[in-house]
Amino acid sequence: MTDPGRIERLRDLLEGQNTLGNSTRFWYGFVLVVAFVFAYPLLTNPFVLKVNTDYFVWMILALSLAVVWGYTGIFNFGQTAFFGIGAYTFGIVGITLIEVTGGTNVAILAAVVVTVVASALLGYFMFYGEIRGLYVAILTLAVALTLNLLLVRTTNTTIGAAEIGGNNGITGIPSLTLGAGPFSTTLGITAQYYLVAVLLVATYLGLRILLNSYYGYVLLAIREDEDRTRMLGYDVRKLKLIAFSLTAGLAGFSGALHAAWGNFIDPTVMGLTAASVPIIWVTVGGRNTLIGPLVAAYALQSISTRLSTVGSGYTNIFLGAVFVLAVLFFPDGLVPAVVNRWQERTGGGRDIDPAGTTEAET
Amino acid sequence: MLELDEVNAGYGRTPVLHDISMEIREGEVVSLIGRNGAGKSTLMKTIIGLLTPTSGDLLFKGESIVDDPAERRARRGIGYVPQDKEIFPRLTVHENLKVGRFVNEANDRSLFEEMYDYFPILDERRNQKAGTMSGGEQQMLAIARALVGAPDLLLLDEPSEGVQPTIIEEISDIVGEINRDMGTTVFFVEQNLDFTINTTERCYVIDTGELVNELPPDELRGSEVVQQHITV
Amino acid sequence: MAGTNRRRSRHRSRRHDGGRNMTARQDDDGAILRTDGLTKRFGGLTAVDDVSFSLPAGEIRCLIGPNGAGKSTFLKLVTGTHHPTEGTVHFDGEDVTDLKPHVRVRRGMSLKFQRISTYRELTVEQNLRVATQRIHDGPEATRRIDELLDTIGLSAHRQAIAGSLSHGDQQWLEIAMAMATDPKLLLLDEPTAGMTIEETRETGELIQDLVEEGMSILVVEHDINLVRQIADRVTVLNQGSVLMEGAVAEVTGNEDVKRVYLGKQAEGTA
Amino acid sequence: AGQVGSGGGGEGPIRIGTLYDNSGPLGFVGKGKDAATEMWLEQQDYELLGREVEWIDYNPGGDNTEYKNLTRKLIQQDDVDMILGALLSSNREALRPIVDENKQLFSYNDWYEGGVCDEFMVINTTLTSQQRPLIDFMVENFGSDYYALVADYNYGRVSNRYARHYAGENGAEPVNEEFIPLETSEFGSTINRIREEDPDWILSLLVGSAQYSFFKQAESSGLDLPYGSLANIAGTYEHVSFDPPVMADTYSCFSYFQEIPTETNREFVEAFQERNPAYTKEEGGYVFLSIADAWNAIRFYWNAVEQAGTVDQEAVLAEYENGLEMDSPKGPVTFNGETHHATQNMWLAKVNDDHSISFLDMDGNETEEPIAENVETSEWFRNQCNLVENSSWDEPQTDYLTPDEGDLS
Amino acid sequence: MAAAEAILRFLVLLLSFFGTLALAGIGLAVIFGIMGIINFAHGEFIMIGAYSTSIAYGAGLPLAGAILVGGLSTGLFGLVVERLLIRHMYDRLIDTLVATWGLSLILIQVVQIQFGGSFGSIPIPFGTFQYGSFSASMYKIALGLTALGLFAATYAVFTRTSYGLQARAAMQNKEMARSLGVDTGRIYMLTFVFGSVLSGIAGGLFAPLTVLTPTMGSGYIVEAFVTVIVGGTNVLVGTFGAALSLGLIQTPASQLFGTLGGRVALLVTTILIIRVLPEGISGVVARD
Ligand SMILES: Nc1ncnc2c1ncn2[C@@H]1O[C@H](COP(=O)(O)OP(=O)(O)OP(=O)(O)O)[C@@H](O)[C@H]1O
Ligand SMILES: Nc1ncnc2c1ncn2[C@@H]1O[C@H](COP(=O)(O)OP(=O)(O)OP(=O)(O)O)[C@@H](O)[C@H]1O
Ligand SMILES: CC(C)C[C@H](N)C(=O)O
Ligand SMILES: [Mg+2]
Ligand SMILES: [Mg+2]
Repeated sequence: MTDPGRIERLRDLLEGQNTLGNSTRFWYGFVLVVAFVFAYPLLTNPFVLKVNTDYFVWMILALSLAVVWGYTGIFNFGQTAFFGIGAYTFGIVGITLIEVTGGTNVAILAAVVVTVVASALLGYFMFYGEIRGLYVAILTLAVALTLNLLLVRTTNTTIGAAEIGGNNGITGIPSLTLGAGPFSTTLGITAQYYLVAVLLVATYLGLRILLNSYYGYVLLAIREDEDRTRMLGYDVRKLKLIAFSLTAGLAGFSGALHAAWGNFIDPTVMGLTAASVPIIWVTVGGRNTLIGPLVAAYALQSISTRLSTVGSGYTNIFLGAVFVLAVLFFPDGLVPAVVNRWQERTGGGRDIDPAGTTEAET
Repeated sequence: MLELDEVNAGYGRTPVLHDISMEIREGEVVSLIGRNGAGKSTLMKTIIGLLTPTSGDLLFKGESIVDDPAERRARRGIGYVPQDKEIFPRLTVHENLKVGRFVNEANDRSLFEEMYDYFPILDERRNQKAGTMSGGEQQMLAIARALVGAPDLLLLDEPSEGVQPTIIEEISDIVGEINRDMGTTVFFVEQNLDFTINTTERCYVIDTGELVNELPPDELRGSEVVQQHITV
Repeated sequence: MAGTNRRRSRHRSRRHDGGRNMTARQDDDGAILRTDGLTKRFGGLTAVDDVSFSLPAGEIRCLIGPNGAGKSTFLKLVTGTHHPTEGTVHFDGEDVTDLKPHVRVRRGMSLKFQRISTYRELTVEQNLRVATQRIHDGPEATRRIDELLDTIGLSAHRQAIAGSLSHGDQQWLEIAMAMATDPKLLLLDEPTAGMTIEETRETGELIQDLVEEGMSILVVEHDINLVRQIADRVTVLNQGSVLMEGAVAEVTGNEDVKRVYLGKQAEGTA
Repeated sequence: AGQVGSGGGGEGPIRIGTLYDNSGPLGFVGKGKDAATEMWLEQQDYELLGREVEWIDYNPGGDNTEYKNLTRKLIQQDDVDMILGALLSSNREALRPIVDENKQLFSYNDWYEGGVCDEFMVINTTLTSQQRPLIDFMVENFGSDYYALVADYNYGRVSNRYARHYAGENGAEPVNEEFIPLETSEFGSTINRIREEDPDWILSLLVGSAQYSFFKQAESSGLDLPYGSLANIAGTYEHVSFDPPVMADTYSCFSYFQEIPTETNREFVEAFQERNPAYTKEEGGYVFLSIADAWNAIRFYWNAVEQAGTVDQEAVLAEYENGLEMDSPKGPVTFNGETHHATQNMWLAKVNDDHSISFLDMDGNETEEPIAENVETSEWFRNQCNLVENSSWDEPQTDYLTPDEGDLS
Repeated sequence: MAAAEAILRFLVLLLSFFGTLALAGIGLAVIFGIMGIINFAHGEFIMIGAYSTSIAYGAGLPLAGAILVGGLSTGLFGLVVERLLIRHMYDRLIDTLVATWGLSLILIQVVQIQFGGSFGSIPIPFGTFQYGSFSASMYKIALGLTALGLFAATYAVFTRTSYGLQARAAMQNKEMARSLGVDTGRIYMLTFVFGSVLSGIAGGLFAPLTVLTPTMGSGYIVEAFVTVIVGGTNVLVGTFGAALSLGLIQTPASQLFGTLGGRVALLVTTILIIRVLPEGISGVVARD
């Protein structure tokens, strides 16, 4: 097949101290999981595929928060504001242009561009004003809540061809439609599933490369100590701004996918509850990893769907208990805990566990 | 006053101290030397109770204190000045001293003024936030804070670090004084040989987590033991 | 393992310039660093008071003075962490008074803090990589890290979490991080606090080597033996102002300096 | 019913799905609705057309994405014959595209601002346009200057538009319209402003428990004006949860109140409270509008299936469109096939000083009769929406129409 | 006369906005300030205070007594939560945030199951305050004054008592405080209970004004966070200052632009204050 050198070089890009999962065994597992994901449509019904597609979209959102918060230390409590901005932009542009261009490519692009610009403005305001820590959290949350308040009162407002619809949201958002004009195809449930799955895998791998590169180290350094990092000659404010806007763009991208998935978006995605959900994924999964938030997002979303089919009033008691127990017993996140236990049992592979990140502390 | 019996301790699963046994008698001034990472600070933390030994026993005034948490050991009469000073940055100088007195509220002899006499700079800056004091000023504050509690045993982790030479001499004098006047037993870690020689009666040498020797201070300089365990 | 035997490399640090031109542009008077009338007030307290100071390129200068004299504050003014109330800072022939810290660092100054401020949660290697990758990349960076680790004798602790190192080892790591940016001017705030005599002497040698390779160095120290070992000249700060400046012997012989600072240490033991 | 009406083959049980929130801010509404549904099903022994009825009861918890997922699951996995559910309009709008795409019959039955014109939706509840008698009554009896307090979201805003229009037809006008965000519970400045404007009466479109604090705060700052409410009492029983006289002098017009003095209603209330003691007065409960609407909704479906003799959805819908009629706790209700909404009686309730309820006629006299009988949806809506003529199972109309300013005249 | 009325109206409104923000924030401020823990179930602590006040009131206690009961039972509840949960998560800001979020979900649902959608209410006492054509709820004025009193008392506790000094020391450096004989475990427990009592009292004070529902806490939580964080590092002084300045903005804004205007103004002001004072309000008062 390919020469082993190339695989090694690829692994060098993907692996490093900054991400979990650097063993050959990990990659076998990874390939296995991906293979299963791709074979899944053969094994199940459209409903399950459809639901899973949305989980994948949420997982991309989880990744974006993992990078900006877990790795860079910017406690963005308003990541769903960007998710929402992406979704709304996609809805507005999509509805307006679908008749004209026949596709949603422009809408996706617009969603990303608008979120990046919006977040860059906010980021400039924050980071060049030396706002840090919890202040960033409250500020971003305030932005999300303000957007929510304003969107709720957009009854009978139209932008382009789209009715913004107040708290009822925008309905009739087009599904993902690739191509243009007469050559466009609207993706069916299965095609959408595959596309989103590919995007998810690509995002994950892409972020791994990023985190193990030059920038990954700087991001970590910023998380650990901004002033120190500045004294090593890095322009911390600029780097934070970049990290903030790029991950916001990723969140906006996932928002666009979500809007296309449900043909619908409403302001609740910018409310307090929605804003805390990604925080919970990242915390429960393991803040300093990518794989943790991924697993947690998938698990918690599917648990909550499953619970709602029980139809009883005990849903939130159970969900609440899951959160409490998870952080009580796995202080560094579920995934790092499992990995550590696993490594203890088997003695690890090529994995570079940062000398017991988890147990040496305190 | 203090007895250690085969104490083992470490961080997480990393053992640092191996079978440490030693004794400090009432009224003594004892020091501990060893190179970086030998385990000196770890030993201090184990005595005050910030680390729990994996095995072994600690006796203070004849009673076992291994199961006591740090705060109880402090209330039994152990004072501690850590290596990183660890002053409370957002409390004022005076408030820092007040915190140091909770251990011994029963003792009505207030030592505040004495401390202010020892360290006039603290007197001048009573209401400055401790975090904005200079490195050396913080060190003085940390020592004063431990002393206002009138401990029976004082643990000092590198008290001369970052302190100007004249004040090192003063600290050395103060240690002598409290030992003489208040009968305080002192156990300290120090790299500054002059300080050690001037101040102590006995000196333990630690290497790689093991106590390897015990010397009278005047043998320190040029001693072979020191050559072997301190210099590389 | 705690305190395993290790030897700091005697062949240390063949510098890698990363293509950077190391010949410092000097001021008219040949100074790499010059301050004029530098003053910093905190409320009513004048921590640094009208300090005009000049450091010729290639020199090791020690800055001594009583606790609270304003030494650390002076360094922070030089690096831009604090903005002066009055006065200017010239570095490498240019006025840098209004430049941000990171820009000054990029122009070639580097600081080791008095308070240890390694990245406590990251490994030793990650610490060094962050420090050096701005100058060196790829395999070059790894080589530089190896070298630095060798220099400070922490090769065996490459994967250790920095916060779990002993105090002294963290000091070494700090020094290595300051070196890792290949600065023209290295500012060290009490680099040997908490080190044994032997380690202090080694640090001194390291500093001397660095100067031979073209760096200029300003060291704040309380260890007068180290000062004797390395200093070309000494500046004494007292209550924010320069008390005197001169060769080591001159300074240690001065009665004022003895009185406010040195005490019996003036006789010397080295 | 991925394939049209596949559940109607006569094999296996009939499957009915409900999507009423059991948790979240409207959890109490959904629980009441589930209780009504369960009471009916038990009374029928879970049997319809001689077949077993399987009830699939999910809890979307107020989350619109969950509403979507569960609707899909009900249709695609559970293969239900009928779905009843959704509380807020936004819940309904979230799931409506899925219902339409899959041609799934769906009953929406919580009071709302009106406007759904959708082949697959059948609706039996009070619409704002049906509450018109309240506006007429208030203007006639109290005066033409009113102050509108409006919950700031679709229901409030659209309903307010109707109210303003009807008031205008009576020559009345709001002196101010204040849109209030949903979680607001602090009304000091609002009360000040009302006092400045000095209106004859207050139009309440306040929604959600936070906003109900208004009434208490108004009471304690000495504001003493009659309230005409389009959103309180029937659905949220403030006259039970507040001690008198906070709600005294509130006028509310709905198709249902627990106090409706008919035999059918008394029996219904008794039966319901016996099964569910939490809804008795002693427990601070009330058999509120949403419960009665859920009850009517499942009964409408039952009737339609029995008349169709099958659960085939197209056939069942045809029965709805034929104009089902039945007696109910509300009194007689008729299903209007063209609009897919119910035609029903409206009652005007006055909250007395002791918080008891009296029903009034247009002149303000006490009565045992509704204030208006057989009330249709608005004329404007009937002009827009004729699902019999303009829509069919295969070429359905699926709209949600909100009137703009001026549309109503 | 008219001017006097306008001023009075402004002041009374300010007092009630201030009172609401300050009361909503005070319990959170104590717990966050001393323990560095964000209690996301804070709103539900307020809710518990309101419910227990209402129960006590229903059992025949006078309102003041009932509010005290509300405070104490919330304190007791806080004690249980601290022992079972919080104790294991000191120094883990984010984890406590998630755990208390979970706790909040549980509490809302349990109360809903236990007491249903809404709960008996307490009439607003004290009647009406009248001046010229202006009238206001006496109780709201009392509420604002009580908030001032609670702040003064809490401030005194933290600056004048030895518990307060120990608590502040423990907050800044737990290990060192322990080494100096401060029983940090006990201090934390007391602090959490103290904060819970304050939240409970706040809930009790709010109870007559609002409708008691399981989700009522969510109406206070955002305000509480905003107030506390805008306050800055010196939490008590900061929260007080933040409540006052946010109230000062919200009062004219809601007067001029309506309630929504007031809320948007609150959030926007928050954003601006943080931008101008990245260390929060107390950064100006007590620089450190
Ligand atoms: N928090 C910690 N976690 C893990 N290992 C630690 C931790 N603190 C110290 N160690 C390790 O324990 C050993 C002893 O450290 P200690 O701080 O006691 O040394 P020391 O003798 O005081 O040295 P120094 O003179 O540099 O202060 C060192 O190898 C160090 O790496
Ligand atoms: N932010 C600040 N606010 C108020 N005073 C300050 C501040 N920073 C420093 N000071 C004061 O300025 C003086 C100089 O401090 P500096 O840290 O520069 O001293 P130093 O010479 O480095 O002393 P040391 O040798 O003890 O480290 C000290 O008295 C200190 O208390
Ligand atoms: C309070 C709600 C139950 C009201 C109504 N169903 C709406 O759509 O908003
Ligand atoms: Mg040490
Ligand atoms: Mg200094």
